[in-house]
Amino acid sequence: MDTWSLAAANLTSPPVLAFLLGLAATALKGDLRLPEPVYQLLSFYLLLGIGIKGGVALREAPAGDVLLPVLVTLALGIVIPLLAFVVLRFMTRLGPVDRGALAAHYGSTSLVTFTAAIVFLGAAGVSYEGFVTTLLAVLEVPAIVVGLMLAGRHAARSASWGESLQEILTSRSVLLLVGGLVLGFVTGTAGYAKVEPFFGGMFTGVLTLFLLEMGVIAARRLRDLPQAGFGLVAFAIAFPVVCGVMGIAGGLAAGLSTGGAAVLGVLAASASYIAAPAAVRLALPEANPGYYLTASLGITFPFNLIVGIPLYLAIAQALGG
Amino acid sequence: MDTWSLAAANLTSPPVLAFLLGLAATALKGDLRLPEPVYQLLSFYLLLGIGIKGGVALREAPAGDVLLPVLVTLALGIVIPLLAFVVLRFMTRLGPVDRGALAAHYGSTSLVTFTAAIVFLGAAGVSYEGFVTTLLAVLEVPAIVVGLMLAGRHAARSASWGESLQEILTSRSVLLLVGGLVLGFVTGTAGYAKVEPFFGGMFTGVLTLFLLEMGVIAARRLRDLPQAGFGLVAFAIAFPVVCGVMGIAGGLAAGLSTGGAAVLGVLAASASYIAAPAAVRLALPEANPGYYLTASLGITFPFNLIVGIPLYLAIAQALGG
Amino acid sequence: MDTWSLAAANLTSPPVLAFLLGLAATALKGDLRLPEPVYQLLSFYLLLGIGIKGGVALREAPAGDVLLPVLVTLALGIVIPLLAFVVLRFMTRLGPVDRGALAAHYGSTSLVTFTAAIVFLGAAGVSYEGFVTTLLAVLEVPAIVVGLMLAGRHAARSASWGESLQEILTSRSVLLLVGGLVLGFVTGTAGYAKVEPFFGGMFTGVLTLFLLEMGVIAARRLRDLPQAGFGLVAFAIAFPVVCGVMGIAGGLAAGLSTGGAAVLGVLAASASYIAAPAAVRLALPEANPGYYLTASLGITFPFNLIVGIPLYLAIAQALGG
Amino acid sequence: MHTEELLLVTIVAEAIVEHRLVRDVAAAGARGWTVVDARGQGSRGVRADEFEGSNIRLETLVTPQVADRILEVLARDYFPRYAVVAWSTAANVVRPEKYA
Amino acid sequence: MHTEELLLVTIVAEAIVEHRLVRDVAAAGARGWTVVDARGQGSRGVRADEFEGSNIRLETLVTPQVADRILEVLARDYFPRYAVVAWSTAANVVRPEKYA
Amino acid sequence: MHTEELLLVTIVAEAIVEHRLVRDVAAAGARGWTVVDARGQGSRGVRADEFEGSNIRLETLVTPQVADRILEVLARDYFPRYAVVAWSTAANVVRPEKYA
Ligand SMILES: Nc1ncnc2c1ncn2[C@@H]1O[C@H](COP(=O)(O)O)[C@@H](O)[C@H]1O
Ligand SMILES: Nc1ncnc2c1ncn2[C@@H]1O[C@H](COP(=O)(O)O)[C@@H](O)[C@H]1O
Ligand SMILES: Nc1ncnc2c1ncn2[C@@H]1O[C@H](COP(=O)(O)O)[C@@H](O)[C@H]1O
Ligand code: NA
Ligand code: NA
Ligand code: NA
Repeated sequence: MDTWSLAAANLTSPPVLAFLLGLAATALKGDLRLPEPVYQLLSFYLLLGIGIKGGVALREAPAGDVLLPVLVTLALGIVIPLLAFVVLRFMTRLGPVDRGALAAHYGSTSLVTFTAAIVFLGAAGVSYEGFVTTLLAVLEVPAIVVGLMLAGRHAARSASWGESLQEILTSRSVLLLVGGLVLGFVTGTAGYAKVEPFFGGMFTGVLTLFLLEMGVIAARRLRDLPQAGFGLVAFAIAFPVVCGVMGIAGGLAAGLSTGGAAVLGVLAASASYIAAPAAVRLALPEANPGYYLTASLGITFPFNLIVGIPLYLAIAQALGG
Repeated sequence: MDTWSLAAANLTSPPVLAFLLGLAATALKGDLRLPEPVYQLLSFYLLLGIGIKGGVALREAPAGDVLLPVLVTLALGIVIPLLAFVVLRFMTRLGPVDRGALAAHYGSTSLVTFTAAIVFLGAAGVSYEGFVTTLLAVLEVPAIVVGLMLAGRHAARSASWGESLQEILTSRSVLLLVGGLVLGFVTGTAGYAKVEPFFGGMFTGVLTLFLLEMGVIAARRLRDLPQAGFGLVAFAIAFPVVCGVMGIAGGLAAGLSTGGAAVLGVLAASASYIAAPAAVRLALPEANPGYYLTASLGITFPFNLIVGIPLYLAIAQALGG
Repeated sequence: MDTWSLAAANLTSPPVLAFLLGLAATALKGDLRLPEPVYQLLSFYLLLGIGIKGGVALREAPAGDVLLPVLVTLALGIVIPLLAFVVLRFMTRLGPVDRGALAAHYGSTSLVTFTAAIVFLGAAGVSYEGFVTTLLAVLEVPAIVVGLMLAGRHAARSASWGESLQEILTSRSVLLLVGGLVLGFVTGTAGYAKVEPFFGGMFTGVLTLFLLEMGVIAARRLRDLPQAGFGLVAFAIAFPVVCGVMGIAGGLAAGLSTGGAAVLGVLAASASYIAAPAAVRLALPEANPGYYLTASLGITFPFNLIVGIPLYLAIAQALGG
Repeated sequence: MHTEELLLVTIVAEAIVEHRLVRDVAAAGARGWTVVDARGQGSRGVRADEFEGSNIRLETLVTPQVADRILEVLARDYFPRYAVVAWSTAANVVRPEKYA
Repeated sequence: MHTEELLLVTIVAEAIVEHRLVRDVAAAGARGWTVVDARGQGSRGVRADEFEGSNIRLETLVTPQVADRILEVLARDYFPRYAVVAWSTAANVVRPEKYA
Repeated sequence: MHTEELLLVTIVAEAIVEHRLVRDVAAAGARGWTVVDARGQGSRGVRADEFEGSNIRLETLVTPQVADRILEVLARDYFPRYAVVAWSTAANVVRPEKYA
């Protein structure tokens, strides 16, 4: 498939359409928000399922193939927040605390964007290394720590570093993702077969439901857009593309396939909106959520979902193929 | 299959048995009510899933085949509430406000009855036009408006018409059904394939769980039966049959297949218990829920589920075949 | 498969690994508890699904094959709590009220242990009588009554016997299990086929999620371990093994297959932690939950899940084969 | 710690009116409110939407004047039509300027 | 707005006793009540049904006499056996006839 | 029935601080607390975790001294940083020794 038909296929896939439905319904003042416990069930399911499948795949992969991509991902997790912190200095008038908060978000990564990319590649028939979920887990935490450190020098810290770090490492998303990886690794293909109808067959459907909710939440975030200012909006679109290219290039250099490099591009380009906001809110309460949530959730997330995912694949194919 | 074996197959299907289980458990003073958030998840799933499947089918249907059934359905949505309003005048002693409220309920339609009919036809091997979900969406709203108008002349209105109409049109059930139709239409058969295990494979199972809950709720409603009075009980059984025949006849006249006409019969015969009660409670607080909920949920719903669905198919086969 | 590979297969199956993940996450002070409504949905699903599948199988079984195992199970439900009451007298210093409470728990049985055993046998390719679910239902209630009677002579009763008995018989778990059995029996194989993707295909996956939660809860219970004392810990491990052997021997004597006898062993060995705690808390508030919950949930449940299930199968194969 | 006395108005209502109630409470001058899902029983019993099943419990810290306005709106628009119950208690707050 | 003072009795209890508690509160003369799901911690800690996990929080507007009867029932049947806490506050209500 | 007057301190806060808040309330001397999930709106509005979406509502029966300590901690560590609102009301309790 060429780039345009890939983009069209992405745009008309049920998950992306559900996201748009959530946006549209909220714009019409309808309320399609699912109750909190249901939201938690869906995200629990997605995190654990992604982890398990990644673990099963990791077991099949030769250790040598995994090491280099992991190192590149770690490097991205340190370089991207630093870059964001500096770039934001020029693109916006935000102070160091807000810039550190944004750095934590853009350095970390988004489970749902990753998941949508996986579903997209599957539908497009592009193969990728199954252990990319390991890269997701690797990329989630370090950037948050870097971002908090960048901001922390300028903020009255409300909690000790140790406490904040422990909260990040034992947060639900990290535990489920890493726990799922271990579970999948230990149980292997044979064990996984028994839960495949649940964690595999239903996956795209659950993602569709979840993205409908994400559409509702993103629509609410967009109401804060005026507060964000033009510079931040530009950052929220341009910076992911830069990171995406870095991720793709790094992935190809580390020996990943075209599909695998595209996924690493998506990981690098996507901004966290679960782990990072919680950590930042606790450790940096002075940072304004009107900036970091609006940027990551209101702008970057829809951009990546609709435009970014096929774009990064096209770039990977151009660079790698 | 002849009528009796159809009726028996319906009665011993898991969804109907689950409904009876819910009734029985409540009669035994057991509590099988699921928590509110779970109830919302199940209805969210059913509405969206029905919508999506209808949209996929709509895309395959020639526009010419759809137009006439839609017009007939619209006509039913206006005629049935008017008829109900008049008939109730003779069968009961209710005032115009309560009759308007009932007209809104009986003119509108019931998602779960429709869904049970779809599952029943599938099991009985009777084919029907996939776009009947469009008819469900078309029938849901107009009758509520007509019913409110009929009652409104006699009631102190608590909210402006505009507000009430907007609340109906952006209600969760309308948004999910119409949104699902659009989503299914755009994504088409290829896109649907990926979410089929979720929205298709699990459908009858989820419906079974949902009907168990409906049994619990209907059983509670039946406790208000004495309040309803004999006339209303008679109405709640006889009127659906009349509407069912009207729907079947109209459907056959509009060129629907036997199965499709049976579904339109079910739609016409069924009474709303989600959209209509919410709208009526807000716009007509003077109307007594002890009448409209007991009739639609306590009597008509079980009647249609257990007796009506196979009956309307038998009538459609007699008239159409 | 020999015993060791069975044990290894059990230990590396997704449900058991999920349980260990829940334990580990809680030890790391992470919070993987799902919201209450989700927990209720999962247990609702498991109870109803187990019931339905059991009912479908019951219908296929010749009545003669079922009668004897049912009688043996009833006998176990009376003998085991009496035995526990006496044995606890020697192994611990607990008073009669606490011993009666424990008798109720160990005489009754655990749905999730049963379910894990079923999944385990399925994976190990060991066949068993489908109607064993009937035995689960038969074993659930009588022991609770016996336990309450044993304790009741020594306790200030807070509720009349009738009230307590009615609460047990109309409790959610009994209603869903028995209701599911009836539903499955009536609908039969043909009706079940339509809900199989939901109640069958997804079953192991849902069990996996549920066991993760059980791990979290068991870990919390283990914090009360010091309170329990050595005698109770020894009881919670040794007594199930004795009961397991009794169940297996009884099952073989009643004509069950090796697999069926292993399941009856699991039923006899497992301790209730849903029906019994609720009944005991209401009827015997003087009994200390720090004893009965810690023993049944903190010790016996993990023991059976990890060691007991393959052990009972090995014993059944040794005795029966 | 300097505190000032305000009124805490608590309203229990059928869930379906939440949206309107919040709007009317704000219009009466309340600067904030907290809502919790609830269930309950009273003299009226029948509830339109057995499905939503539930009530909501809204509480708002307000000045006595705003409390009076809220109770007037309730008496006029809600008590005759919906299952609604309300009461007020005296409450001491820090940062009283936040609520007036 | 004419209001009258009543007592608002609030009871926090382990979820398993909800059914009985509601029955006993009604028997003591309460004409209505509102229940909310809650969690919490106190001096007792251990809860029978870790599964239900939770407490409930019941509140009921009653006359002082009914409040006294409720507290007596609690003191006799609940405090010694279950994890239950209760308190009462003064509350002003419109439509006092609804509660007596 | 012998009762004694204590203070009921109610705190509404964004859900993300629950863990810390409970720890700090206990450290200030509270012997128990009850938490309920809530939603709401105030003057601040923006919430970090749109996902958790919600607030919590914590209430604790305490002596006046403990109430003062709690309010001081709130004023120092919470009001400047998080969306938190607090108030106290007088409450009568049976078994006062349970709370001091
Ligand atoms: N005396 C009361 N104390 C506390 N809550 C009450 C009381 N009476 C009614 N309620 C609540 O208000 C709702 C509506 O009451 P009603 O309009 O009397 O049916 C009930 O569902 C209860 O949640
Ligand atoms: N001082 C208190 N303030 C508020 N709620 C309390 C207090 N003490 C106990 N509770 C509640 O009452 C329940 C039972 O308390 P206890 O019997 O002390 O374990 C706890 O789980 C709390 O929800
Ligand atoms: N006047 C008020 N009455 C009751 N609750 C309030 C009030 N103001 C704020 N709240 C609650 O406190 C939370 C935080 O308020 P704020 O910091 O003003 O945004 C809100 O989400 C409400 O739940
Ligand atoms: Na990133
Ligand atoms: Na109709
Ligand atoms: Na047992």
